[in-house]
Amino acid sequence: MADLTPLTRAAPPAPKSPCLTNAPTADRLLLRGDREVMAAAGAAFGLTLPTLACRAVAVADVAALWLGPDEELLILADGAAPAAMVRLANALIGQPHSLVDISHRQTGLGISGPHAEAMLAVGCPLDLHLSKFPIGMNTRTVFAKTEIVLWRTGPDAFRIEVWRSFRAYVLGLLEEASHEFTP
Amino acid sequence: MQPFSAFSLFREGLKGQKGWTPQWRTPEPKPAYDAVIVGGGGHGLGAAYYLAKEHGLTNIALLEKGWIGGGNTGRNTTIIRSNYLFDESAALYDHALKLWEGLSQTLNYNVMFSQRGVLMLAHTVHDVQSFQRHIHANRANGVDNEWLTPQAAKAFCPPLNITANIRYPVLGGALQRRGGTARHDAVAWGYARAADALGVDILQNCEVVGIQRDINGAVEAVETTRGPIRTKKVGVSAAGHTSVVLGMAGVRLPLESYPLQALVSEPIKPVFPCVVMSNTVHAYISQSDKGELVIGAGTDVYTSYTQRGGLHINSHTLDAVCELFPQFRRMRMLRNWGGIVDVTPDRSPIIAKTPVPGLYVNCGWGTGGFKATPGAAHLLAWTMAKDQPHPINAPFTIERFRDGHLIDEAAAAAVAH
Amino acid sequence: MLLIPCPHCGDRPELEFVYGGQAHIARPADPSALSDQAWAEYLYMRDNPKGPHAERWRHTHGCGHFFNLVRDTTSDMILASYRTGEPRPTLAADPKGAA
Amino acid sequence: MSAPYRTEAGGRIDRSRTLNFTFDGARMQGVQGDTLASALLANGVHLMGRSFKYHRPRGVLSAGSDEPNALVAVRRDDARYTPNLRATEVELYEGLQAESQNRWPSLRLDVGASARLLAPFLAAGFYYKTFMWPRKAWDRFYEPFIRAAAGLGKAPTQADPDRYASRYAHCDVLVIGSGPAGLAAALTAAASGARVMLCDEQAELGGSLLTDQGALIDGQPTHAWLADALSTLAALPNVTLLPRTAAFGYFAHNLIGLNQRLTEHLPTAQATGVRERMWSVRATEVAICAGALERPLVFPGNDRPGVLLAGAARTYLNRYGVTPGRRVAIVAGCDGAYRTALDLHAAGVTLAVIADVRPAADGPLLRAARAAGLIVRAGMTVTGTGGARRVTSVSLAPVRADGSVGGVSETIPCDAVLMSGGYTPSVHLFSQSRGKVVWDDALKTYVPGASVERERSAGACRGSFGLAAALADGANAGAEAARAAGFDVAPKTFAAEATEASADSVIGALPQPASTKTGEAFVDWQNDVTVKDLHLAAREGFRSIEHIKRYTTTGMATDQGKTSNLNALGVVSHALGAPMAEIGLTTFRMPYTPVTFGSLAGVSRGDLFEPVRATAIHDWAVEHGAVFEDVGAWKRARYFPKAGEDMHAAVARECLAVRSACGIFDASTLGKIELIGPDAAVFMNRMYVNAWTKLSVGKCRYGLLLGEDGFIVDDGVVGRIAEDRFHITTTTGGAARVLAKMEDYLQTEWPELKVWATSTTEQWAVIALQGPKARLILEGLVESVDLSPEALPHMSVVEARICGVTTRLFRVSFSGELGFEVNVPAEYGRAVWEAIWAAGRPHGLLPYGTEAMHVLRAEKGFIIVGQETDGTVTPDDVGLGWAIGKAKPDFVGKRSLARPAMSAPNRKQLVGIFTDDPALVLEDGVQIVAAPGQPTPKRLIGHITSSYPSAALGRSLALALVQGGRARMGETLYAATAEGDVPVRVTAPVFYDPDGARVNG
Repeated sequence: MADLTPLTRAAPPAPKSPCLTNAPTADRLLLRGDREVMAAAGAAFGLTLPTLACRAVAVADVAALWLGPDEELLILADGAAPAAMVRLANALIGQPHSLVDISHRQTGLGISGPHAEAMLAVGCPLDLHLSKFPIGMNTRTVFAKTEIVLWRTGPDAFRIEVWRSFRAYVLGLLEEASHEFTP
Repeated sequence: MQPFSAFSLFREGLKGQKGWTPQWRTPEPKPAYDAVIVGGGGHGLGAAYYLAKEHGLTNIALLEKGWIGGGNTGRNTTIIRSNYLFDESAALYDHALKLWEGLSQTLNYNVMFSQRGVLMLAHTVHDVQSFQRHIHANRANGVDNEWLTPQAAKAFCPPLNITANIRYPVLGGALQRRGGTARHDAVAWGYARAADALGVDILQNCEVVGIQRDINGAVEAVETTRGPIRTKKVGVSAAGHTSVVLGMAGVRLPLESYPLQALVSEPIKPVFPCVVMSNTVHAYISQSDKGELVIGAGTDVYTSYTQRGGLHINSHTLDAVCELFPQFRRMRMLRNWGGIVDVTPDRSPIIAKTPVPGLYVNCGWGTGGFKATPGAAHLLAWTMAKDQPHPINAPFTIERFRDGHLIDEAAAAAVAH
Repeated sequence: MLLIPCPHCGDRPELEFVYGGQAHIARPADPSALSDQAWAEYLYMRDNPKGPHAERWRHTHGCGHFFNLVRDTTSDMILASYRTGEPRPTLAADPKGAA
Repeated sequence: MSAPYRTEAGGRIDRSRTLNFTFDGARMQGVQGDTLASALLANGVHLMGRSFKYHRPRGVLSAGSDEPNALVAVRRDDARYTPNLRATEVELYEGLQAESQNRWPSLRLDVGASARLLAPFLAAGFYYKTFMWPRKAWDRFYEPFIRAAAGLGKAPTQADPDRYASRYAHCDVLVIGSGPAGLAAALTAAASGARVMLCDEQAELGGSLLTDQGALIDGQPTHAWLADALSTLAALPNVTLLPRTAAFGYFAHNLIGLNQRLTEHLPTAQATGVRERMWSVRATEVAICAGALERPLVFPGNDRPGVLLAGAARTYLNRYGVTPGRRVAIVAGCDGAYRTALDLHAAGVTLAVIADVRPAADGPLLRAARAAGLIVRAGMTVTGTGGARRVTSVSLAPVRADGSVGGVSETIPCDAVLMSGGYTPSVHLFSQSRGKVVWDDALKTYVPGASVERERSAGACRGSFGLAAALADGANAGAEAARAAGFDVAPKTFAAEATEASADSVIGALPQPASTKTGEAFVDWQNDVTVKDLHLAAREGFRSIEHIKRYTTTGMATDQGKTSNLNALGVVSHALGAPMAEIGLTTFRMPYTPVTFGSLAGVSRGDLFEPVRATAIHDWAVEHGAVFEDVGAWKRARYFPKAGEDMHAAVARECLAVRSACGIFDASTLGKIELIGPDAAVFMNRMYVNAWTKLSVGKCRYGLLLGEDGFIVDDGVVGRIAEDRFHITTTTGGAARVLAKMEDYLQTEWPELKVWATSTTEQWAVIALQGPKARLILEGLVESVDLSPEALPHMSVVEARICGVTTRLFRVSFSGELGFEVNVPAEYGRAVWEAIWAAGRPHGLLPYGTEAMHVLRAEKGFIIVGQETDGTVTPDDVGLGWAIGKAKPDFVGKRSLARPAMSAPNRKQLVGIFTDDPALVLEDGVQIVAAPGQPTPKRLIGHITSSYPSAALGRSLALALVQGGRARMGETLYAATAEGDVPVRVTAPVFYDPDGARVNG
């Protein structure tokens, strides 16, 4: 009989550049549904899910990111997804919706420091000036030849969510970009 | 027609080049013609030429809204090949290739057809399988196409990077030695000069603005910016603008027009002996007689008549070129331009009668029209003269979209699994 | 690279979008009732106009939603942006609009 | 030894920093701040290049990016060799090695110059008229000869090791050009708080202010004002200054491409960073302040080294402290030439003559010249120049009132001829923005007309010549741009005191006596296009300026006609007898100046060329020696060779392991979609050909997806997880396409359906276990689930736990053997894989790759989309008609299946193929014919889609699509191989275990 003790999640090695970090291991849920669904789901977590386009709301251990008019990404603590799914399912009884555990679909990267904007501008075609992409703004966008979710968490800090097989590419580009800023 | 030859050039050289006469006339439109060709690119000029040369029609007008050869004829990367997969396509493009092989002599105009070989690179197992299918089909159809190992490909094209440490290493290539390039302007001018000599009126700055039909629905005249012209046969060969022209006769076509870009580098001494195409990484490159690297870029994703594409399209083309030829990274883009390509759902052309009697169309060549120039012109002329298609273009109807007889070269090459 | 106004997200670079061809071509409710010709019209025939063109785009790498643009294909200038399901707006520069 | 033509003082150079460089191996010295051209001129070297066609000796003509002649290669090492650089743009650095081009054996003695003797026969377009006989000689003789003569520099021979970068940027106002107009625009816009970017192609910002002396702005000398303005701008946080940055392209919706040179000016040891950076700038508003280009004059011998533009000479003098000669002749076609005359005079250079080609020139600058004691002769023309590799004289003759040239030419000795026909507004970027240029009769030039994009031109590039006009125009443009971008702007004014020039100028060829040969009056220097060539084109009936350009190649050299376009237009206008406004301009195409391929490609190289997608189990496969193949962006393990094994041996071993024991396969790349909602089954019914309503929870079905055209686009197993939840799998390459297609239908056709599709491709690692021992291996690892055939029959799915983690466990088979697919969250993938691997090894478990997977499925006749199908194949063609839900009124693609061609009797159908020779493995794609020995073109009735040696069968097998194939069972057909037609037998496309017993374990 094989060892059945629960396995731990594999984590990628830390990035080389000091501007880059692995986000803490997290669980993620993708919720699709109409406005009522979002309202009820928010209530279940004691927060108001963002209805404004491209905005994120974060409380203690839950962040809700607006991805589309009927799509929210919930980022939770590692291991919190199963209980959250139950809680949401109970809160959304009778309301058509879709709730999918995508904890392992993507990984988080932190990018911070005075060159964060410029490093992202290597592959991200959005205007990341603080006046145009304020703290709390998030959106799906492109990063060179792949897709990311970009979320500004501070004046000089962003979080990237990227599908796991594209992580190496995003990281590679950011590290390449960091050569422009380190003499 | 004033003959072109080494002797005439020498004689004129002694006379200060003063004895040359116009290569074609600049006539005024006549009120009526036996046939009218709309579109003064290579396809249209060639059709006018073949109508006059092979079908005895001499009272022909060719209408061009701008200047002849100014559309896709003068805006492409001049790749010529015929190693297509399906029997219908191979027959069509090889018909053109055979005409290319004698075109300079036929027209007494050096179109600089250079059979330098077209090498198509395989980068994936799927590519290899697909190319082998092409090679086998081509051989059985009598079209040359051969498999090269990476080493043989490198021997044929020395600048090629066949190392394993690139994102999509070269696994081999399919070579059509009869393929090559030609001088695009010369094709238009050569056909124009030869057609003019046979009596064809080439009317530039003459845009078609309407097509008139008689009570039976048949074509009876075209309206142009230089006045009405009566005719019972109209052949439209207007590339990206075909939908617009055919729309004047109420004919809808399965076409969409997209911007396609190309670019050249600054000229350098000979370094690139052939044509290389890579559909997987999207690189298309050759070197012109002038020394410029000629590079085909991709189409933009949206329909447009602007003859302009996006900057990112160029970036994506050149990153591919630089992967395959990393020593060209320091070369510089000298000139970029855009054309408008008309694309059908199955990426194969239409050379056919239309539902309107007397109205014929040659369109839908997408990014591949230049290579077909003499063949398409020859077949359009045939179809117009005989009011029925030649066996080679018989499958390339509009009705194939209704009946499902598609000739889908693009899908056949698509990647999946 | 165009700058495309997404009805949900505002002006965004073309790289985030996927083009979806001519707009307002609804899939027939009962395809089996159509003649081959009518079905081919739906599948393949396109206006391909030189001028204002109502067309579908999807903000694939953004909010994920389809919407429509009216764009002048002679200049690539965008004349209107509106949500899927809404009619083509009436515009002075676009004689084919709602009217 | 100091350079002989360097002035005593002045210029924006640092005379204290001597720089050593070589040109064609000759050692010379320049100073910091020099360009290669200014350093060569300082050393008395005018001969810098050879022309393209006739290999004529050429000197530098200009001082900027418009230079057609002085093209050089710069070598740092073999891999850092850059051809075709303009000496006028190459900034000097210590140790710079430059070479001239297009000459052999040397620049002074060029054998290719013998082409000049043939010049009478090599007129424009000569190659269209000859080299046609014999036919074969073109490829073999003529063309190689022409090619060897053409081209300019040599391509680098080694991979470029330098880094390139790219960056997106955004601003409220982009100012292009940093001359007086650009600076005024930037200062005005920046003061409003707008985000301003200011770029200029030159090493120093300042444009014409770097050359201008003597004028005052706001009471300050220009140089002082410039320094103040730049320090003001540099101190503002909302301003980005970009010198050495060329705006090369204006794209739709105000996207402007900038190319920034970062290390080209540095000595090699310091040139280690990013070499060039391409900026894609999205500007809300643009102010184009691109200035104007000086026009040469067109007269015989105007290409002799030592003949250069007067304004360029002034730049060399005032900016670089270099004089072009010691005894200088000036040929003026505009007032600007007098500025050069006055400055040279002040620098102590002898002015042999000032010949003004205008009949009645006057104005403050002329008067100043006369006042300085300079001899001005008006109403003259130049009939020729003397000298070989350097001009030694200029010949002048008077022009009569009727325009004819009279009298005897007078030859005046000189060592430089400085000419200026006037200035042509640089409308390139405006034109690229799709604005139409309009002819201005007063200015005799094209200027920007109405805007299309959100831009405005200011200063000389729209014909506002003169310092005061440029400053005022620039300030207006900056204010207007900032206002349009939504900022409050305080108007700014700049007071300028400068001697103004009139707009009077000269275009086209100077008048000549009838006897003068125009074959040496050059219009396009680099491409050797003369007045005579343009006349020939007109004589041969070319009317459109585009035709004339293409026939003569005027304007098509590496300067893209910057110096030649308007003169060519003038000559053509004269030849055709039509006003210039009617002839029109050729299109201005991007780039404004050449852009390095590497810069356009940016960081996209090697592993960053495109993402390399790897599964959670990838590293294990690497560690176990897998050979990978690229499938889309994924790396997939193709086979796992042991020492000494080739692919066939490894695949045979892997296949036998699956058939006899068990194999483990990484199927993680398969696309996965979670479909959820009360209408999930309805949606599945509409999308897929199959019927889904009756599929029970916990059961799976093979799903087939068509395009609306009726052809197969994707397939995969679909499991019903709950009434309202499906787990869909797709092909690896089709994952994104299928999801996009679903979204399209959901959002635009059936928005009323309550169902959502979410990609879970990367959520799950998928471990396939296939083989008779699969259950035995899994049983010990899976908790609380009965894996027995009764509890978990073939084509079912159950949620369970494996190794303590959640799994969706599928009982499916793509090999024909008993099979399971273990889906676990990806970050557990490798651990679970290793646990199964450890549990399975005692049972003979082996890893297998995609190649064995292909063989196994081919033995069972299972299709692979993209191999058996090619976008032209229907379900019935590949024997999958059974999958279609017959009772369904509609599904995507159904209507198309009813079209006549889809049921034609000669459609190709999937069959099995056995070669008569069991050892013969046909190549993929071999064509099938019914009768052997046909001549080409043969009648082809099908082709091999898959072909393998089968270890299980002990012989080769193949799948094929053959016309009417299902009615041909047992027939002998022929495979048209390269070696000849090989007999083959048509068989059913299931080769192994036709009854399907093994799948039940």
